[in-house]
Amino acid sequence: MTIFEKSTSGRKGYELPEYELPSVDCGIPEHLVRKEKPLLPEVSEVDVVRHYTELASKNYSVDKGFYPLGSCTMKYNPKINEDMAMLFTQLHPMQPRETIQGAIDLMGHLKEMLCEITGTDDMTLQPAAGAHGELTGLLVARAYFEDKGELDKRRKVLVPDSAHGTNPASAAMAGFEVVELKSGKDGCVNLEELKAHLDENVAVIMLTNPNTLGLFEKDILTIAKMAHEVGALLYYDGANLNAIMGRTRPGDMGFDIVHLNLHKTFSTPHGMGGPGSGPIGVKKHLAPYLPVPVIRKAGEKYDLDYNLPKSIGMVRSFYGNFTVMVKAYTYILTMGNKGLKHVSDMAVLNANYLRAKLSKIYKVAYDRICMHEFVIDNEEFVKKTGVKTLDIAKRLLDYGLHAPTVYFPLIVHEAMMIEPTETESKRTLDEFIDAMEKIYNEAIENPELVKKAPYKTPIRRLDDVNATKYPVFRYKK
Amino acid sequence: MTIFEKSTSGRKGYELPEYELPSVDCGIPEHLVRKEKPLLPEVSEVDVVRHYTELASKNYSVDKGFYPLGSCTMKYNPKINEDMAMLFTQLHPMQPRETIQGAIDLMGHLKEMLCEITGTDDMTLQPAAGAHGELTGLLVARAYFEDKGELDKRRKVLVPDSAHGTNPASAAMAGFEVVELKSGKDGCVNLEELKAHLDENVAVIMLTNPNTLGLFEKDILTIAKMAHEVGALLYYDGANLNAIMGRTRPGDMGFDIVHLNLHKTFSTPHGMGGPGSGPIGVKKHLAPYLPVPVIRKAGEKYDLDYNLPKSIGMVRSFYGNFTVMVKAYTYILTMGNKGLKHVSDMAVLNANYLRAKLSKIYKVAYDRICMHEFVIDNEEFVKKTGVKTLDIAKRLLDYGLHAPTVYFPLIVHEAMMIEPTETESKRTLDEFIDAMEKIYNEAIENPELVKKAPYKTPIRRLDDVNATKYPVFRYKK
Amino acid sequence: MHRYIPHTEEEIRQMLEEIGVKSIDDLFVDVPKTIDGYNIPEGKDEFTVRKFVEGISKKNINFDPENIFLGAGIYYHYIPTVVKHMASNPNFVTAYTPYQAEVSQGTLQMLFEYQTMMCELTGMEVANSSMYDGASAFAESLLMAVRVTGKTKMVVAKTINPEYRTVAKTYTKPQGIEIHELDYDQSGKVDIEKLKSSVDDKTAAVAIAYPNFFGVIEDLKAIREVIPQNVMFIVVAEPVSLALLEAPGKFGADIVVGEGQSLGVTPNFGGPGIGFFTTLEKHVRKMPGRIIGETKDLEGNKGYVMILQTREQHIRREKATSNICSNQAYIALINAIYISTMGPEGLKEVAWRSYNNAHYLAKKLEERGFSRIFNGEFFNEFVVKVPETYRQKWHEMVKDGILGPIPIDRVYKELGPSALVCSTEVNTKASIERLVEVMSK
Amino acid sequence: MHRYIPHTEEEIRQMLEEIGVKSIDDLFVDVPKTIDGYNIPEGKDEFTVRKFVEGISKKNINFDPENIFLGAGIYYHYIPTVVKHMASNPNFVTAYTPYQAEVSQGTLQMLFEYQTMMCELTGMEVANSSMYDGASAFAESLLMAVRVTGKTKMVVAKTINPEYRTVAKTYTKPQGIEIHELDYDQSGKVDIEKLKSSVDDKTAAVAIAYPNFFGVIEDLKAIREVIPQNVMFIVVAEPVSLALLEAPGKFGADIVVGEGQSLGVTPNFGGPGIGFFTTLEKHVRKMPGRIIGETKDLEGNKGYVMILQTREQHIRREKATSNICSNQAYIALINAIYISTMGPEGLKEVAWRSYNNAHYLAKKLEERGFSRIFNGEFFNEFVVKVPETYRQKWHEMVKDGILGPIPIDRVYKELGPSALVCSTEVNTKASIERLVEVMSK
Repeated sequence: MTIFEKSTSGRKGYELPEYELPSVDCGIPEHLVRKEKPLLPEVSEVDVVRHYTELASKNYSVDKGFYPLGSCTMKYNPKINEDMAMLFTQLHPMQPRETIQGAIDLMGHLKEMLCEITGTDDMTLQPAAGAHGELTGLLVARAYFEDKGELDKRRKVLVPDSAHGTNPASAAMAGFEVVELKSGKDGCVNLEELKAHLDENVAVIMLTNPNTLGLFEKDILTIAKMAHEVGALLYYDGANLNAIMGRTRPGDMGFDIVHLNLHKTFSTPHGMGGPGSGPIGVKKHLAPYLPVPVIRKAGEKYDLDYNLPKSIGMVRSFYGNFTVMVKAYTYILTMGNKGLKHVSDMAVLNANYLRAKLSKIYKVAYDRICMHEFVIDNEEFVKKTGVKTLDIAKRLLDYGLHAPTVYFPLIVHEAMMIEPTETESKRTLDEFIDAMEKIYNEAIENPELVKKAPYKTPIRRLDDVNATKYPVFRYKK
Repeated sequence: MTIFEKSTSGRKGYELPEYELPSVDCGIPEHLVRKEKPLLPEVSEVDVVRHYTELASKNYSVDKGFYPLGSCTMKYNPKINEDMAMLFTQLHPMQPRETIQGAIDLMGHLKEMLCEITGTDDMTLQPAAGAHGELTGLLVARAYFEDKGELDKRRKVLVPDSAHGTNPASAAMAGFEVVELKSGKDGCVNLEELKAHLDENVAVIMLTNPNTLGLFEKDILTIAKMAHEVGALLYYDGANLNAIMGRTRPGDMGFDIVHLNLHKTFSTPHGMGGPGSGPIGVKKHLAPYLPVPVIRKAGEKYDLDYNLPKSIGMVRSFYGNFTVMVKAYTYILTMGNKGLKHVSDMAVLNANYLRAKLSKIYKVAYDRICMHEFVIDNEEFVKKTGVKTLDIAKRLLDYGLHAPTVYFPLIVHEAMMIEPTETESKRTLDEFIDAMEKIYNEAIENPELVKKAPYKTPIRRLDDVNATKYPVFRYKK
Repeated sequence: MHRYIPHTEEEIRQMLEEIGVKSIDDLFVDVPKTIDGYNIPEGKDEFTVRKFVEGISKKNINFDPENIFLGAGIYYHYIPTVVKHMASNPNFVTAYTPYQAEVSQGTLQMLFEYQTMMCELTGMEVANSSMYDGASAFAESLLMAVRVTGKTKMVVAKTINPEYRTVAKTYTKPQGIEIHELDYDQSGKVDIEKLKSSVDDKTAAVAIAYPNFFGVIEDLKAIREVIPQNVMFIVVAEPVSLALLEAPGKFGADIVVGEGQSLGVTPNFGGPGIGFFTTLEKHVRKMPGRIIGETKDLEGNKGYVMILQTREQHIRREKATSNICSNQAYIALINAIYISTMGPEGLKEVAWRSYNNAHYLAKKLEERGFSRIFNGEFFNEFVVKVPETYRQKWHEMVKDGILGPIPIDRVYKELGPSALVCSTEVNTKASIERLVEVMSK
Repeated sequence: MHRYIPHTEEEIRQMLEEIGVKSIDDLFVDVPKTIDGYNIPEGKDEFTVRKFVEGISKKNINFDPENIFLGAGIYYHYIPTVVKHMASNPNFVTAYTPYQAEVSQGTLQMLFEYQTMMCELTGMEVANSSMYDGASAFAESLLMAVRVTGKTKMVVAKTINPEYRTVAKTYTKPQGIEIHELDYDQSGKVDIEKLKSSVDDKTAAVAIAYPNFFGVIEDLKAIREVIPQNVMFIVVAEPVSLALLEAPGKFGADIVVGEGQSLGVTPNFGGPGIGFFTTLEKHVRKMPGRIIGETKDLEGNKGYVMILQTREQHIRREKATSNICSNQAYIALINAIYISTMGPEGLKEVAWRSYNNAHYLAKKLEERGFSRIFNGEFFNEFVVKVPETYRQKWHEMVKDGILGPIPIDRVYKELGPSALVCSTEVNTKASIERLVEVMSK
């Protein structure tokens, strides 16, 4: 039942302090004064509590269990991160400079550590999410080429067909022409294909490494060299940074621009889809184009630098999703140098353990050592059983587990993309393997059971086709 | 699965700060040093989070829904109460006096307001729960009679058969002989019965008013007079204070000793059974016997008075369950004078509404205007359908509601004691009525269905007979 | 081993064996080892981390909200206790985007209700389930206007929050969008005559703030009347004010966007807040962002799912309406809880008190010789002339525990020394009078 | 109407009609109206209440835990962040006693696990699911000893926490129980010779603290050896110390009780804490308090219920083992989460650091001329001789932000000027050395 249906006219859930000021006459022109009471809930505090308690109970969450969404990095979200963010919630972004030194210092220190982790020279923390970071990074690239007088020529951005959908979308928003690169047989960038598209009309090559198949681009140093030889920039999609920490850095591999998803690798929670934070780090030659303000070291402290005449401007108001940064900062302080390497080591170990065990049941798309994730290819399985990948996903919910990412990457037709993360124990992984095996057997013995799943969830399988065909956008009385 | 079964030797969920002190040699005699590692969980922080998240999800709670346990006053627990208690959690009870003035002032102010609400002259906040308050009150009575030289004579405590089990148990712990008073046909104290037992050997009469049938003892002023005429004291069990606020006070009715359940009337949460807080207020003549320290006004501030030579001593360490007091204090500040009356008005309205509606379906034990609760008598219903009161209770759980108190008071054989409280909306009450009606029909049409309930709970009906017959007290490997 | 990372040495050994490799390093053979550790500190236990971050936070100064008169897009309001308590439920905090609808009904229903609330406040027909902030929502509204109209000239009021306009420029430049800045008049509202002359055949949309950055309430009716029907009308609205002001939808707005921070969200040093985005059903397929719709499950029970996903980047890729993926769903939750708690009456009371407080403060300041620069009717903010030395005074007020009205003459140079004064329901009579004293000294 | 109380006027009217009365007053005809309102303030909105209570709290002084050297039964320890987060789940906070087991498995399983943990720490066979505090648990242990043995003389060590002994006297007096206080010797431990001579045919139990109030570790083995087998052996134990010390159960204890505050619970100004209570299976039917046991549901799934309820007040009434009804279940939850997080190794590390810190501090104090009064081996507390003026100094240390060792000579007059010094793992080398400086000044 919606909160609107729980509403009763005249009920209230709030009380404001006694009001002590005399009322002025309302000077708002009559035609600008609201006439109709908006249809908003009128409920007691108890109703509010029970409504949102009930809604929360209908959600799956990391705190409930395993959430192996590939490329989403659903790791455990430490509670202390939340506590630390609470220390900063009352600050107004336009307070006098001398009253916000702590916040600036925190951003400065965070930026320095993230530059170190990415192997970049400068950074903006302003973007609010990964895709926002992509847009920012491409706008920086754009400004760079404009400044060099090459923008008229450099219209193309190369994006592999295995890339996240945000990559081409961001490139389009930044005004570039998107060219899709077909992956090679080994799941990696095909150097021939790349060569065929790579010329001086290319502005940027956007890569995720490891890519969305969970495979590390072995030829990355060659790719970087090729890109730079034609004067193009190399862009790193940070969604999969969780795989490589402590061993290599995007900047070291030759990437010029790197975005990070603080809500993924650095475990600020996902909050049902956001807020995130998508800082971008850049090599020195791109630093003049970053959004303002940039945080800079000034003696022992940090300061805000607005003096970037070549800056792209701003991509959102103020400094970004600051409290999300506090959480990532807390996480980095907690894990530290060795801890971050351990994160990647164990994330990759877990993925390979799952891959090794599941490959005995399902077909793994590229069954070799993977990084932090891997992809199952159900094409044959679907043909054999009539059970779809979506059905397997729904059936997993009945086992109290979340499903992996499905139907992505697009280059594997019935893909399940599995990223366990490092915070999951062997016991949990074994439970998942066990459920996947049971579902495999169910699909063979009783496919209808799987096709109608889930059964044990707060609601049965939902019709999203008609939901889009005959859309209902809002509650109406 | 228990947390012990989730344990893996060597796993850890904690990290302490780096330790900087040199280790001393352990001087503990060898035979006093622990040899075996205790069987305690070895889990990660993630495991802890998921285990307790899972356990919590298996509980019903006020935040989830209606909890009409009679005499338990399961009202909404305001969130601000929790926040305010957090302000005081770091205080050590033995800090220098000048560093705890806030805590003392809070207790002093709370005490004064509770004295006003109960109509008593002095009060201790030390008892940790209602039953603890009962014991304290009876010990005060005992000390009073001892001081008067009457203790050898006054051995009896009169307790109605409708009283909570804690009343006779507390009287026994205080060294008194318990005499049970049979209730009259109208569910109230039978004055004849009382007269028959009331003499100068009686120390105390313990009453709950309104009593556990939800009926107000109409003859209370007479009873008080009778008690005082033989020199006995009248004790008020505060479990049901939620019915009478703003209209009368135990002290005004003639009660000498009053205990309160701050966790009921004043909505500090119940916390699965505790902590509670059971202050007792007394009339002036009993004040010298209260436990130490007593909080006293000292100018603008309050102070601790340990100088009570006739005090019974202490009934627990320090000042009682202090943070529970903070919550009750916050609640009283929030509700205030008129608000508390409104609480009782609406609590009684809700009970009568339920009574009026349910009496069309079930037999109400004393079907007249009730106070904040009432009792359903299922004796005939059980005979007719073979469905027990317990079965109805279990079936209610399937409707997402908590069951009322069952099989109490003892004087109604198949009793369901229903206390809705004032925080429940008409919508919620109607849902309960609806479920009760459905169950009535189910019991007639399909009694087996009801007898095997519940079905939708995290677990099916549990065997408590064998659990006691072959008790398993703890987890073993 | 680490408290967040469960494996014991023994388990690692078992797992490596299962994989068929000898060591963890064997899993990284493809990765060029370019570093030997980071030059960042080693990890710390939580007690040390807590102390350290608390230490940093102490280098900030928090002001008592009653002494805060700084708004300019981020506002302090009373936030009921229940908001934080309900929003902190880990089943909201640690959930992902609701890709598996059957185990995400909490998120989906909440967002559906949030969409409804935003539609009600703005008077619009559809809302998406959030954008990053008011500035980026505004920028996206311009991009949407291009998609709807096929035209690229935007007439944008100079009275729209300067940060929003800056961000809009960043977003629109690569699309070759021309932004024509529209001047204001003595009233602090847009100059209607100039508006008329600015709109031409190439104009995709006119964008107006309501109330605007100066706090002045634009006359949407008069504005809409002079805009041709085929030019889109974009309104950047302050949502709390909408409890008191007529909904922009009533005046024929095509898109209403804004910053939702004022609806129960703490200032958070500027972020996270939330951009709301509403439009008309006829434009919905051009709208950016995620939309939740109602549907049924296979037993016929009502439920909620993401709809119209073919507009979105993960399906439409470079042809998507926007690249937005992560949004601000958690802040939408806070908005929804706040609105549920306050209800229509509570929101109106908040809006009215803010209005009344600001007007009381304006009167008191005028009595002390601070003149208002604009004569247009305002909501909870207004601009006053201040002495040349005011910026210095603004810093000095910190010592009095006051976060004073912000100087705005660096952004609006034409105004000369001036400050934007804000008051909401959290200011008291005493705090208002104290501000007046301090400012008059 | 009130935000906690939902009814509108219209609903009240409808309900009264359904009941068949005209007004609310008609529902109270039986009640003698003795008052016309209370003489207490009218209710306030939550923002005003919050400010007011925060104002009161500011009249207290909170100390940085690293500068706290006051123990005496209530201890500061590092409490992992996860403890508060997990314990604040409203499905724990706002649940009642698990009367309907099928919707209370969270509570019941948690308490069953708590019981197991307490058994493991104490080395006993059964635990109840909590008492009010250490003092009342101790008092109840004496009443239980009477029920088991039928005898009424108790030999109680003077080294048991003085508050516990005071409470025990209050509880036992009405039962005609005689308490014989047992002296301590130079070592700070009970005087074994005096113990021998105190125990006689009437003796129900001997009660000893471990470690005792002076911090000294009693030799339970030696004590048990001189107590006849038919005399019960009650041990009041400090649970954190049990991670390091041999479990009392190993020495033949019949009952082990104590205060559980040190297991993850904030000091709370002395309450709520929790009394733990453990014994042997053979005594279980004489044990007070609620017990949770394992069972099965009608499909054979494992579950948990309250067991042995016929011992309890709601069934057995005046013959009950105790009147306890509300207990401290929520604090048991905190204990369980803390123990789960720390595990056996973490608890041991905490105990060891406390031990080591206290010994380092003792050494430093001795170097500065503070002599220890007792020569027995101690855990994390010890008693030192102090100057006559120490009580004054104790108050002065507040200005240095130090919560110093508490003077104990008002309770143990025979010791002369003396203080009980406590150190746990939260004290740092620097804070310990600073205390020594301040005390030596």
